Amino acid sequence: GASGGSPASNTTSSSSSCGTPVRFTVRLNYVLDDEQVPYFYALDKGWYRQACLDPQFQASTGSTSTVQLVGNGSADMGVADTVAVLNGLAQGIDLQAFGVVYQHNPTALLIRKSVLTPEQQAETKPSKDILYGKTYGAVISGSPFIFYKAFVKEQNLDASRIRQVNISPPGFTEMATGKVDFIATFYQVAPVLEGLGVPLKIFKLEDYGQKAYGLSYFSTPKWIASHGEVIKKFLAVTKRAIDYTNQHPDEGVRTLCTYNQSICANDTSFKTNVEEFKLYVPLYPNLTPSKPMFCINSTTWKATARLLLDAGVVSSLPDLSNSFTNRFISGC
Amino acid sequence: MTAADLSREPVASPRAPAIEIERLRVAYGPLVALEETSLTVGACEFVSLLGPSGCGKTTLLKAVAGLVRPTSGEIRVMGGSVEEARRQRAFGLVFQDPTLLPWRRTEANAQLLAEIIGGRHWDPGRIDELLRAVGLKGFERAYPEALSGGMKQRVAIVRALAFDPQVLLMDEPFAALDALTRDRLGEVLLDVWRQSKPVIFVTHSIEEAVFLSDRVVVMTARPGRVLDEVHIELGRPRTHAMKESHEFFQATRRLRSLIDIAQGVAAQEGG
Amino acid sequence: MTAADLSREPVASPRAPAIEIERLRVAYGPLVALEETSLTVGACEFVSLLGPSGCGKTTLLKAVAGLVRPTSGEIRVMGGSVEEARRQRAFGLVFQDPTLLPWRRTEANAQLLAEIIGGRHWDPGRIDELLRAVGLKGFERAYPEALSGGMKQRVAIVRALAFDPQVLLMDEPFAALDALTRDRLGEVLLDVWRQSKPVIFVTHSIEEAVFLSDRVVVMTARPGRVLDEVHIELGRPRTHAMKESHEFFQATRRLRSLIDIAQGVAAQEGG
Amino acid sequence: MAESDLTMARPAGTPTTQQVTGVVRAIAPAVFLALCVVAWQLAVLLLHVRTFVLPAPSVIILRIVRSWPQLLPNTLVTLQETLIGFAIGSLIGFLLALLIAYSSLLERILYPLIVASQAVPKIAVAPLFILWFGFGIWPKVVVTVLLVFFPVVVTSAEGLMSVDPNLIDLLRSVNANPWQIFIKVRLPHALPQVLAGLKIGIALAVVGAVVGEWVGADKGLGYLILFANSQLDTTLSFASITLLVVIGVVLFVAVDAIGRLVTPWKRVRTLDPGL
Amino acid sequence: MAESDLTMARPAGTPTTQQVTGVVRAIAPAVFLALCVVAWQLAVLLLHVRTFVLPAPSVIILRIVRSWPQLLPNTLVTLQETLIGFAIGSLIGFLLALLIAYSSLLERILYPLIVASQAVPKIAVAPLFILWFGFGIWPKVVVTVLLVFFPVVVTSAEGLMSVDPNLIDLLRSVNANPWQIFIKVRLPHALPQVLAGLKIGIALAVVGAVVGEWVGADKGLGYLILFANSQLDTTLSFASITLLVVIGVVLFVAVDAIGRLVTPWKRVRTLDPGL
Ligand SMILES: Nc1ncnc2c1ncn2[C@@H]1O[C@H](COP(=O)(O)OP(=O)(O)OP(=O)(O)O)[C@@H](O)[C@H]1O
Ligand SMILES: Nc1ncnc2c1ncn2[C@@H]1O[C@H](COP(=O)(O)OP(=O)(O)OP(=O)(O)O)[C@@H](O)[C@H]1O
Ligand SMILES: [Mg+2]
Ligand SMILES: [Mg+2]
Repeated sequence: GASGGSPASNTTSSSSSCGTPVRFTVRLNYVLDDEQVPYFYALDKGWYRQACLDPQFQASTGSTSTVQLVGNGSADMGVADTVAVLNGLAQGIDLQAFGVVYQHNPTALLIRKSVLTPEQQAETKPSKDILYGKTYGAVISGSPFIFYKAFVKEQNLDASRIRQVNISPPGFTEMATGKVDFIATFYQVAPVLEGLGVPLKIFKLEDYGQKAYGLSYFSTPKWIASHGEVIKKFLAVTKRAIDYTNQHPDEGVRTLCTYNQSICANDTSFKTNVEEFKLYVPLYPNLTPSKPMFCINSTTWKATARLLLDAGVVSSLPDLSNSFTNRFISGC
Repeated sequence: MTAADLSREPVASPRAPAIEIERLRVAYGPLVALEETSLTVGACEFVSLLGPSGCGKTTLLKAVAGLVRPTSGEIRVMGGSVEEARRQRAFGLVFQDPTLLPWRRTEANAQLLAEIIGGRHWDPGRIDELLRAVGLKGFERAYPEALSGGMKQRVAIVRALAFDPQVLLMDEPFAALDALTRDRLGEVLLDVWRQSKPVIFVTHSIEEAVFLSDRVVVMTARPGRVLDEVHIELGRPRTHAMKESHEFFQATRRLRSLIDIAQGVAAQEGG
Repeated sequence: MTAADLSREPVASPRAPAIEIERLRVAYGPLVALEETSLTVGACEFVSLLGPSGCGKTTLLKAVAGLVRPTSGEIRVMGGSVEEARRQRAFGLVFQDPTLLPWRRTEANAQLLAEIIGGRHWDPGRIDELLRAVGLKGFERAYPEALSGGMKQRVAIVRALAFDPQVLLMDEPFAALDALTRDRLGEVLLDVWRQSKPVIFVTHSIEEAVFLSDRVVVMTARPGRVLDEVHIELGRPRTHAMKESHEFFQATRRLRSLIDIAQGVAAQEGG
Repeated sequence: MAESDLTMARPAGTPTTQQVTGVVRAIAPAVFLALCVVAWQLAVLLLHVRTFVLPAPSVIILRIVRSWPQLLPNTLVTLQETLIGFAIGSLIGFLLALLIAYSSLLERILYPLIVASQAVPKIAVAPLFILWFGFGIWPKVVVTVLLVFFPVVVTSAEGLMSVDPNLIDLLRSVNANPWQIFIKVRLPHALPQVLAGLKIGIALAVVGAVVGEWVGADKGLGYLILFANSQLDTTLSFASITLLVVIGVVLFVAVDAIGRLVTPWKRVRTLDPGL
Repeated sequence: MAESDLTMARPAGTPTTQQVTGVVRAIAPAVFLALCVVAWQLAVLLLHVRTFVLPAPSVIILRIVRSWPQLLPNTLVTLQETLIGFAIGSLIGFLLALLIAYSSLLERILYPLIVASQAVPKIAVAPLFILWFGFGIWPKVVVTVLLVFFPVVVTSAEGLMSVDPNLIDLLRSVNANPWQIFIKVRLPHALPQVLAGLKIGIALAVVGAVVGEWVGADKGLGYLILFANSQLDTTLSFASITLLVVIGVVLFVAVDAIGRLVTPWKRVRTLDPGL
């Protein structure tokens, strides 16, 4: 399936160096997309094999489901929104993060310019009360919804003056057809939406002081305890792949397609060019081979957890003491 | 509705033919049920049909009522087409099977056709009276399931008589009844008939046919054809005493021999 | 299977009672269909039941076959219970309605019960023979829908005779048939019977009852009761000439008057 | 399976056995349900199933009690959508069944479209629903209607088409118009099958309302489930599902009971060996 | 609705009108479908509907052709899930119908559970499916089974319970065992209604497979739809939906045709006015 390994025949020779590679499942945060190119890139290059790893990547229907399935042991490790991981923790699921993929808050409110006055459109950092009277298209199954609710709380906005309707992900069609005025989502998708002829004003929530992490790597403490080497090598190879993808974005699509033939019989299946991987680049802390990637900073970690409180998802913060570890990343 | 109401006045003189069947042929696929069948029934005539099982009596009745389409030949009812007659709600039909609606109780079943015709022909009193006359008093609220075979058949008879149709077509209506109930119902029937309408009455009982009819037609089988007919020269009203009369005896004997012939023909043709 | 096979040998002497009904009462809810009904049928006796429509003839037959549970009273068949007899597949039933399976063609319908009993009683040749005897040659491949009323009834008769049952229970089997077909089927029936098994035969035809039976039982209605019985003192085999005999005439006359009484009782009681 | 006793019971049994049987019948479903719940509870406890995977019934019931003020209004919303959708859906289904029953040409034309409407995953075309029907109750009703009408079409058409031709002939003999034939023969004859379709329809109506709420809603049990799932609040999710099940079963039983009421002549159960 | 002509046609009409009628019947659905597609195409063109909202049929068809190598394997996956789920689901449904038909106690016990199984939104309990059935074909099959079995239960139970008691009596008179009564009377009698249930079931099976794929899959048309939506590739989404519809309609027609084959005695269409 969406898992790696089989097509990489050109790399099998290198696997002989370590005997049988360790097989484990990695449940991703959503269906396959440009942002996941690096994993398949590493598979294709045989880097995981060389590290004696055999990760099976699984597409998912969302971070929440990933958290649940890793929590109950249906998958070994997961890639999910940090808020979802923390929420799982708060709901009593035994989880621990061992790396943050996106170091910055990727969430933005994308507002249709056509519902804004020319002055509002011109502002570089629009005043937040331009949201009043607008319709918010909420994808309530996704983390941006939590970011949005926390934002409303943090900024003391009057939620009753913003109409909220729930829409199915990704919500672009509802935007393009004018059914909703703004959505909360990763700002990387903005060009796609503008490509549909919807001029956007982008509110990056980080610009308004909302510090938070995006995706992180996590698993159960039990699995982590017995797979320290695996995790260490997985993170190292993945970092290498991300660096490489950044430098050779054009190879990405072919790679994705090699490993995911069910969705990808030809390169056009991925509508957006993998160039757009570059849009995710600002989310990565260090795209230089020499510096460590994925480090977890406890201040931002706590700030991310606070979002849950602000959004009203939990009534008290969970115990964060064992919620993450940096011990698999050298140099944090 | 108006047309139908008007048409209920007698449209023809008593002796004029009310039902004319000419060279009728009905085939069900390869099977020819009726061939070259001609029959005329006067406006106030009571005609019985006798004939071996499977000779096409039911088919003939259904063709007259417009429920089976003739393959060829013509049927005219009261001077018009079968369709017109049906549009005027001329036909009172009793099927060979009771054909009751399982979800209706006796009285509702008896009322079915009257309901459909509606207007002045709906007379609950009459239905009540008929139900009593055929001996179904006390079973008005029973579902068909709880009736005996003969009782069901009687409901079907009441249903056809209830709306006083212009033409009566009855397919072995008394087959499931004992001799005495038969007799009683025969009287009820003659009473309703009052020599005022054409009747085609299918039966297997020669005595019954002779006692009730003005004319008895004998059919042969495979394909069904009219073999011959016997005029019954008994006066009206018929009395049970007539059953002892010479005319009665003559007619039954003649019919018996005709039926022998009919069966013989069938046996020969059927191989 | 073995038990059933063994039991097919005659279990009682020809004169011993095969069916004993004692003080039978059957009530359908508040309606009492049969009351204080007692009847005994000898091992090789042919008994006909006459009685007004709705007097409980069908109910009686169904009670003997174990299809209706007596409210009180007892029924014994060949010395055992009704259940045992049924377990031995003793009963050959002809219902008042043909009760054919609409999805089976004539031959398959005729074969139904033989199929169920299986074993040595399945004889396609016999079914073919019987179908020919009742005049259904050529209609083996017809669905019931394409048969006339009398034809359906004949299929039902063949179905019951086909597996040579130990006891025959027949509910107005010839009602839908013309006189000659009736006669012919009566002969077929007597032929199958060969004075070898008990028969209860419900009919509305006095002549038929007298011609076929050793004894004719007359019932009255509401509640159903046995009124009286008439022993038919005609020899076997029966011939059509016997219909002209004095005994025949006597028996029919006696039965006619009994039926008059039965109806009278019914009329009085029914109010 | 003691077939030998079947249909014997027409002349009634003794009152006492009837009463006992009646009591057993009345409580059996409740007893069985209780057993299921106990088994579930024990399974969760003994197998140490985590709450976020499958909460124990006790936990769910406590949550229903505690969150009742939140659950009740949402339940009512879903109930309303279910009922409206069911009403419209069964009506449309029945009308389509009429068209199909009365014309084999229409049958051939309509059936492919009707089946196509079932094969389209409703959520996949959610944006169209919002575009066409907005955010109010209507998109939910439309989804419900789409789920409900189909079984009603199939079973009603089957019922309307299987009438004994002799009954039709009987009415045609007095020139009954199509409406009369319909109302006096076809409809009563088809009623048991129409009711089977409605029974399927009412169960699907609940699902329809939920699926409808997954798109463009801000209340209702479906919305609550979606919300609870996104919050990883499995207990709230199961509490909502429990209420959905209650709605579904109650409505089903109601439709079944109405069905029995309007077909009194069908009371005979020919298969029941008495218990 | 020219009822007056109904059932008249038993003795056959002239060959030529029959032939013409036959041709009209054969092509009418295709013609009507073509008209619908043309209307859709025109609506999209004239109303300037954007492709990402609702692609024109021409665009969808082109995409199907172009992406065939991608669509075909996914179609086969979904088809396989549909067929396996349908087979298992109808079998289970029929067996449950037997239990229900043979015992009113079981009916009372089972029906609430069966209805409950319908009211639970399958996607809401997706993690349980994955936990219990893993990631392979089985969770999809299970979801399909859950959707399919219900209509089969309801209609088959209805059919099995509505047998003419006289037919049962006939067989009981020769002490037929329950199996013989079942195979010779009940089953053939119930067949038309079982088939109605199967027709509903096969249409729902397609939806079941898609929903199952949404629970967790990495191939199949359902997954492709999910993927296409995430890519805002509405055309691919509609291409997949079109193939789903084709699967659904083809399977439905197949079930219908098999149904007609196994119930040859039901050929008479009493309602059809000839065209
Ligand atoms: N619907 C049908 N399809 C095909 N053949 C039929 C149909 N109805 C009747 N037949 C055939 O037509 C012939 C005449 O049947 P019909 O019912 O008219 O006989 P009948 O004289 O009424 O017999 P009976 O006295 O037994 O009722 C029979 O051979 C029968 O098999
Ligand atoms: N299933 C039933 N439920 C209720 N009452 C019934 C049922 N079957 C028969 N009856 C009643 O029992 C009485 C006797 O019916 P049965 O069928 O035995 O009469 P029958 O003698 O066979 O009459 P026929 O000669 O008309 O067939 C009738 O009054 C009838 O209404
Ligand atoms: Mg006839
Ligand atoms: Mg009777």
